[in-house]
Amino acid sequence: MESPAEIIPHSGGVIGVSWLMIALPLIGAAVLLLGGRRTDRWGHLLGVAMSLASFVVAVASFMELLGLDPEQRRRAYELYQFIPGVADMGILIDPLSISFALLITGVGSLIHIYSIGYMSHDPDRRRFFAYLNLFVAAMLLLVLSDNYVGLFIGWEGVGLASYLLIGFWQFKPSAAVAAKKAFIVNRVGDFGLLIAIFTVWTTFGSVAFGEVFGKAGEASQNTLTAIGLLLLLGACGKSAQLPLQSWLLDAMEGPTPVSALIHAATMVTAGVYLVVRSGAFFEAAPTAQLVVTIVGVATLLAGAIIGCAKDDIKKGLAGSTMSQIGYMMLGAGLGPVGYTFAIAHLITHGFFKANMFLGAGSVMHGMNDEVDMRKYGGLFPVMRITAITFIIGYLAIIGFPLLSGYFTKDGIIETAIEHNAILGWLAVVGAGITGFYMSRMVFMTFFGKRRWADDAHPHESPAVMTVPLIILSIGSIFLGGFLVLDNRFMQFLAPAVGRPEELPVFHFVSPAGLATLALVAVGAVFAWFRYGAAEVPRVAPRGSFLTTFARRDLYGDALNEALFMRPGQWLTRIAVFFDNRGIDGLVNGLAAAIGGTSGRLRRVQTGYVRSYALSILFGAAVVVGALLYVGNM
Amino acid sequence: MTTHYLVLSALLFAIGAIGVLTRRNAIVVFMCVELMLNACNLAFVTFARQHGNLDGQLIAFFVMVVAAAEVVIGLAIIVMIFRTRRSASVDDASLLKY
Amino acid sequence: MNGTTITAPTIEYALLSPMLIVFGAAIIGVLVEAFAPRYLRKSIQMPLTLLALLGAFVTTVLAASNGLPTTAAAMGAVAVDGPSLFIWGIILILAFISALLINDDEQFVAQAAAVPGSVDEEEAVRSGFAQTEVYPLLLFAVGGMLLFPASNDLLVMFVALEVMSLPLYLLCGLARRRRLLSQEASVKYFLLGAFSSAFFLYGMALLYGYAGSVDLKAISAALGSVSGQDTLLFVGVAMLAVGLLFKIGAAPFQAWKPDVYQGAPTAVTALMASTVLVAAFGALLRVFWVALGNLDWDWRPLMWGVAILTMIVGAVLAITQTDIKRMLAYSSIAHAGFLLTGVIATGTAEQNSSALSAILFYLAAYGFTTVGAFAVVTMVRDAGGEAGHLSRWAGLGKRAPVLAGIFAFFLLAFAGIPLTSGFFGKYAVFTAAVGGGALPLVVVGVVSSAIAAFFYVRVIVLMFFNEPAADGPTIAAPSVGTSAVVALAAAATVVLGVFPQPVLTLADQAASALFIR
Amino acid sequence: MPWLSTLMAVPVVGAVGVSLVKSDKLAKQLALAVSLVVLALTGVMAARFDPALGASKETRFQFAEVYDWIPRFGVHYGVGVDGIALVLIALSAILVPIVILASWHDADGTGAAAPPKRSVKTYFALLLVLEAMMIGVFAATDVFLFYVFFEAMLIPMYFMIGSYGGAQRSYAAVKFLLYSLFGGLLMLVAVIALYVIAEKNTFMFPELIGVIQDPTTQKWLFLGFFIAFAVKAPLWPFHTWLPDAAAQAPAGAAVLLVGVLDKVGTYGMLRFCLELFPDAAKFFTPLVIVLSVIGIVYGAIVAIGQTDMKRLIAYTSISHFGFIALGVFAMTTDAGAGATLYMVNHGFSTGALFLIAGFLIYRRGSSQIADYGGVQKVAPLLAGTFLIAGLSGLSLPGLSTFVSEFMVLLGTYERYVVPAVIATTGVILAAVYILWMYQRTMNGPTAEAVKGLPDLNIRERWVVGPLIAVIIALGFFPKPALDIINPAVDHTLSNVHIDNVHVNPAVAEKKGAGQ
Repeated sequence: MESPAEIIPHSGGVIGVSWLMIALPLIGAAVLLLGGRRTDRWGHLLGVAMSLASFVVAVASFMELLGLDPEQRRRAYELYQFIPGVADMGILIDPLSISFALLITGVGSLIHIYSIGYMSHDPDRRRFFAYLNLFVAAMLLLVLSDNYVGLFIGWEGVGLASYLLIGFWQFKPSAAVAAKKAFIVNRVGDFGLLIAIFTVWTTFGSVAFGEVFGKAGEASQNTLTAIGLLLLLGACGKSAQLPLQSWLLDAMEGPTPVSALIHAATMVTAGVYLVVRSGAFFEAAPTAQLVVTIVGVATLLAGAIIGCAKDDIKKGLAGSTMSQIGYMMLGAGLGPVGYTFAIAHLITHGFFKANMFLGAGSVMHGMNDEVDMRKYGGLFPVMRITAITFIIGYLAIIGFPLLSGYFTKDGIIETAIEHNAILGWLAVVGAGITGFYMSRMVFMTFFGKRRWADDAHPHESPAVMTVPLIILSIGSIFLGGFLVLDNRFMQFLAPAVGRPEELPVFHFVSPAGLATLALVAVGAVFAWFRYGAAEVPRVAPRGSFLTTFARRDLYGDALNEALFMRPGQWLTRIAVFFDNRGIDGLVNGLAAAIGGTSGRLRRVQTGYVRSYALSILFGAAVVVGALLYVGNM
Repeated sequence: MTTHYLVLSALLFAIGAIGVLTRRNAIVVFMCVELMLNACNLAFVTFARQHGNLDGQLIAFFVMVVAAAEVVIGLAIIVMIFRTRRSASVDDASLLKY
Repeated sequence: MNGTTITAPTIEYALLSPMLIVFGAAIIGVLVEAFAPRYLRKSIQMPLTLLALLGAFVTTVLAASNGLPTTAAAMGAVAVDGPSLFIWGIILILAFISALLINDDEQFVAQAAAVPGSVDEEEAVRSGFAQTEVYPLLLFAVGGMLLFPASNDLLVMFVALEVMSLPLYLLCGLARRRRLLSQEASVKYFLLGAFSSAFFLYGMALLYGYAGSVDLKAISAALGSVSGQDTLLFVGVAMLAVGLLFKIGAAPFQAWKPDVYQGAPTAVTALMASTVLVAAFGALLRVFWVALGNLDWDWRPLMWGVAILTMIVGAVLAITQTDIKRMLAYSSIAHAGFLLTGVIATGTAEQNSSALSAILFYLAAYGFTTVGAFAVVTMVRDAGGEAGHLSRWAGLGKRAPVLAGIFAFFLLAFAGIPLTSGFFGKYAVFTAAVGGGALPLVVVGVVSSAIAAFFYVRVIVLMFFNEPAADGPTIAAPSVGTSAVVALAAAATVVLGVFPQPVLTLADQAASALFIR
Repeated sequence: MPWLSTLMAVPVVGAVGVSLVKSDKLAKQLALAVSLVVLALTGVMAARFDPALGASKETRFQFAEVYDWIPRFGVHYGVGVDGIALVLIALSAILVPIVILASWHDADGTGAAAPPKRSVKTYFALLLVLEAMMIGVFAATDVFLFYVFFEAMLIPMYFMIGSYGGAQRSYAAVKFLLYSLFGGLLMLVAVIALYVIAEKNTFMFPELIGVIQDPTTQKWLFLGFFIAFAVKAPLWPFHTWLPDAAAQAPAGAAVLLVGVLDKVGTYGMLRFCLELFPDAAKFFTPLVIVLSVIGIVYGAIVAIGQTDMKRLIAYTSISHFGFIALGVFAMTTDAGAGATLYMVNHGFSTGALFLIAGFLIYRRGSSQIADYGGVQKVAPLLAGTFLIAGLSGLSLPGLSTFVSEFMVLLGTYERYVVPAVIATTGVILAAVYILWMYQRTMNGPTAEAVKGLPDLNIRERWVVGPLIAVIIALGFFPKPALDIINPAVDHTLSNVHIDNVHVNPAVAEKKGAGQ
């Protein structure tokens, strides 16, 4: 294969000021947070403006990049010295990072706009927009940074933003807990990422992409595998891959736009970015690559299964997000071709999943924040735009022919199969399940009987919310085809991720593709009979073992509790006890001992002069004895 | 042979010491101390004899004078405490302790 | 002195003048008691005493200023050398300060002979009697203290010991309040003192038997020549040591200290705690370094044991004390232990001199702080006289911030916190000890000073961090004398803690030539 | 101009002035003014400081002043600063005015807990005296002078805890004093032995470097110094005095205690333990690293289990001191510089935590976490700042503490892989203890007792603002600080004679796992 292009120092032009992408939303966040209530009236507008502005910069940089000859398309420049001798703050604009930048700022801006409507009744809307801006800035730093340290800062920055936004309604204990959980689980991943960075540093003496990837081949196999696995651990944390998936479903406590932007479109895909960005290491460490694919497949199945059992529409979508990122991971473990499809799928997924989340949000908006699909049903007539856009997204995700998902997901599956048959076919199965649970969602929500609560008066959402839906759904329709057909996206990404010898040709008719379609169809039909045609009880039936298994998120939380939480609590109690009784007890005990000795000793001072005389005589005897002994030695 | 004198003085000294430890009456205790001093005198004189110089005898005289002075002070103190306590027992004076 | 030919003795009056002045004044004092009318006595005795001490000090300085003599004065009986002069200086200053403390009728009994609570007691109090014999007694004691460390043969030392002690025995019994305790202290001190001096005397006798002389120089010479009578020597040394260690209150001979310090009138306690310790250490050093210098390999292990025991006993026992004076007594035991580590630090000549100067500095520093501390104690009173019990001191920091602050400062000095005199004292001695190869001893020293710190700190906690008791003690409006004492002591503690160099230099000069032989 | 002497003299004079003025209010204002003057002077001095000079032996300590103090003991009044000392002095100079402003009412006897009214003047006078001593201890270039400050510093802090602290104050104060005193006395033995054995008749630090050659001697002396510093820092298992002291001390005092005083311990390790006894330092490195790593994890775990806010913060500090010690003894430039920077950053972040917690406690009158809940609703600003402080406590990137922690771990990893990895788990635990505390106090439904709690007032904003500004500024631009620190650390390590203090990239050949 042909390796990625050199990273070229850059100055001037729009790219030269591309750091504005990060700076603008950051300023927005700062103004809104420091400004306080004073900025309540126009705060949300500022937030949107900043996000749009940074989108504009992104587009401009993208144009400038396209203007360059493909081999020249990796431009980096230093902002300032961060930690002298270790890491500098630098920006890397290359096809990979710019496509992310576009996704983040583009979809991000849409979601900003949507939120104006969605959060209109919330007293803290300004704070919400501040956090959104903060997130955008951090996410851009993550993808635009030209070294691992900068990336890590963005990495944790988005973690913070996610923490703040999940816990945005912090007065709800559930939200507060979910936020904390998300941050802590992410920290486990960050631990891996940190160690990975240390290893990179000690191995290559640098953390800058430009320097380390070139030397990747020289490092020892074990080192590279270690780096790969540690990076993967980090990716699992951020992207809710097994075994660090548990936080994502709880994260749905956050306002829906957050779920759409952070926990569907962008942040959770950072893991994929990390793996693809570090491709150089993974390609040199097949073991690590294999693990990546396995994790991907496992997660895509797990997410799909979970998705089947959820009655909470957002959790259902969350499950599907997990599963879709599983697909991306799988792709990211398959070398350049896989990268392309992974990123392509990531982008299309960004669109249709955001689309569906916002749609769900719109539904909740109309159903005064009801999330239980068993209380929905027959909503199609009352909120047509929402329904239609949602259905478009649905078709896209299940891979309905010629829609976005069809191209990108299929690409991943194809590549997977020729790479590793078992994993590939498992992915196909996953697609089938996807067909089932997504259909189930659609049927339960928009069709069938109306099972609404009595006080529910569903209505279509305002334009400020529906327009973004429409735009996103358009993306969900065409983007996939545009990217995948005649390898546009692969050509574009090649300078960043490398190019395979022979480019894949997209077969509209392939065994895998047909199989996928078939399975999806089966799933959809099955779903129709169970949830479309049949009666859906308003309270969930007990369901089989499998159902409970899925409802309980495959016992992920139970496992964590049993393995980490409870032992942790015990350990803590023991440690505290040991500290108070053990160490401190020892110290105080010593003091007490001396005190006691003193108390007993002073009794010797009886007050009788004759006993004193005795002590003198005794002392004299000892002294005499001692001197004689020493003297005659 | 001077050894016997020395042994005697040692015995006297020991008797005095034992007396100090055993007797309760302040006067007697004090007398025992005096006994010890005189034991010392005996030793001095003996050694003076042994070394054939006068220092020992001389010292003995000094000691006597000092002892006399001590008697004066001692009796004064004992009388003082006797007047307050109506008792010369050293064991009664045991308020200061621990 | 060899007895064969009798030569007319020569007396260096100039050198001895300090002692002569003190003793002279004491005798005059006695005469005053005999002939001056009662109402006049105090107004005569007071100035007389102070003047005498002052004069003695001046003459000491003069003696020191015109060069250190190289031979012992008074036919080799009295060694007026550097250390002696330095010690004299300290003793005289401290005695002067303590004398200022005595300037306060509240402390001393109106008429020692009168039975407490009896008619003639009241009579005596009403007619404003005052036991002005205190002053001559003090002067005699001081005279003894001057002679004790300077005496160059054991006989003189014995006489000095008695001259120093006898008046103190009496002074202890003269407290106006808590007479029973005071008298008990007196009798205990007397009996034990006499007992121990008997040991001293017997040891002296045995040494005489060994060396054929009580002259320190002769004894040290004999150590080389005489042989075969080691038992005599060692037993003698041991008993001599007992007498001296008793005076400095080293364990296991410390039993008297707490009782006596607690019972005695505080002014007298201050005098004893400061000056007697100084004098006794002077004597101890002279005996062990001059007479027994060549024997150090034999007595050093003994001293190790005594030092360790003394430090630990002093520190540990002080923790649980409830009476302030008693606590200070134990603290002075602990300090005696610290000083002993210096006594052990012998070696080369300059090692010795550095150790000696360290001890001298320590004595000076400790003396001032002690007098100051006891002076403060005299000022904290309640209905029954001085409020001895620690619990009564609670919240003093709120009632009398300045006084409590100064006392806390003294306590920190005892604890050896930097920027106080106590720290440099300890530092000097420990440095000497380490130089003398006694590192383990120093480790024990610091451990016990850590323990000791606890009870000093405890008092500070009481004074500052506890709320004052409802019927807490009152602070006596201090007489000019008392406040002067406190001020002086505090000043000394600060100066020696921040700029010790001048005094150190002085001590070095005093110690440079070591003891003359 | 004698910069350092001035820096010490100003607060002392100020303290006298404060104790003399009539009204309490005036005393406070005067104290604040004085501390600001010191801050200004420090700023000017820092501006005139030239890091480049740090390389050479002669010019290592700048603004040096040396006068004989006690020739008899070879003791000098010797002061001067290199990069390490400078940043720590700057830390003290910045913190003190903030603390004064924060403790405005600590001695008034106001506040929900209704503590008894105490002498306000004394409190602020003590603060200023303490400042002078803090500057002195970092500036001292004479080992003895350092020791003197090291011990003398205890006294003002002792009184601040003992007479202005909480319910258990006297126990805490005594424990604090005795613990430190004990360590200090062991150090005293070592100091004496150093002087006697070195036979240089001087205590000037530069002249004592490399004098002690005999390895056994080095080891003993090292231990004497190290234990004192380990108690001070505090390092596991000498730490139990800190939670009591910090929890009982008034917030301001706690900040200076944990923020500056304890740094003397780690500073001493870096300056004296390493340079005076290099071989011993190398010999004991494994031990120290084990202790540090234990401390990091242990402190974090125990912190998780705390029910009292101030105790919790104290335990987090124990964990952080583990990081600092680890960085010091990893003996690589990155780790050493990281550790030094950590001392500074930790001062700010923990300072912020303590002060804001203090504001909270002042309002509610309890430091029990259980007594709070949902504060975010009633006092968003307080909660927000508390969160930022907390996040800097868990060293979130973008906040100053991240840089230092990252450098420490990175530098340690360069030489000791396994310890570094274990230490890195600290970042997870940190998230747990900080966020859990935040959730229990600030999130959830608003507790009854908390309703109507006022948000930060102007004075308190002026306290928190600068701290957070510094935290964020140093989080994104640590370079200025590091440029000052790096040469100094390099010089230090050069005196320890370590071969590879810089990372030596090991491409193509596997990195050994741990030593």
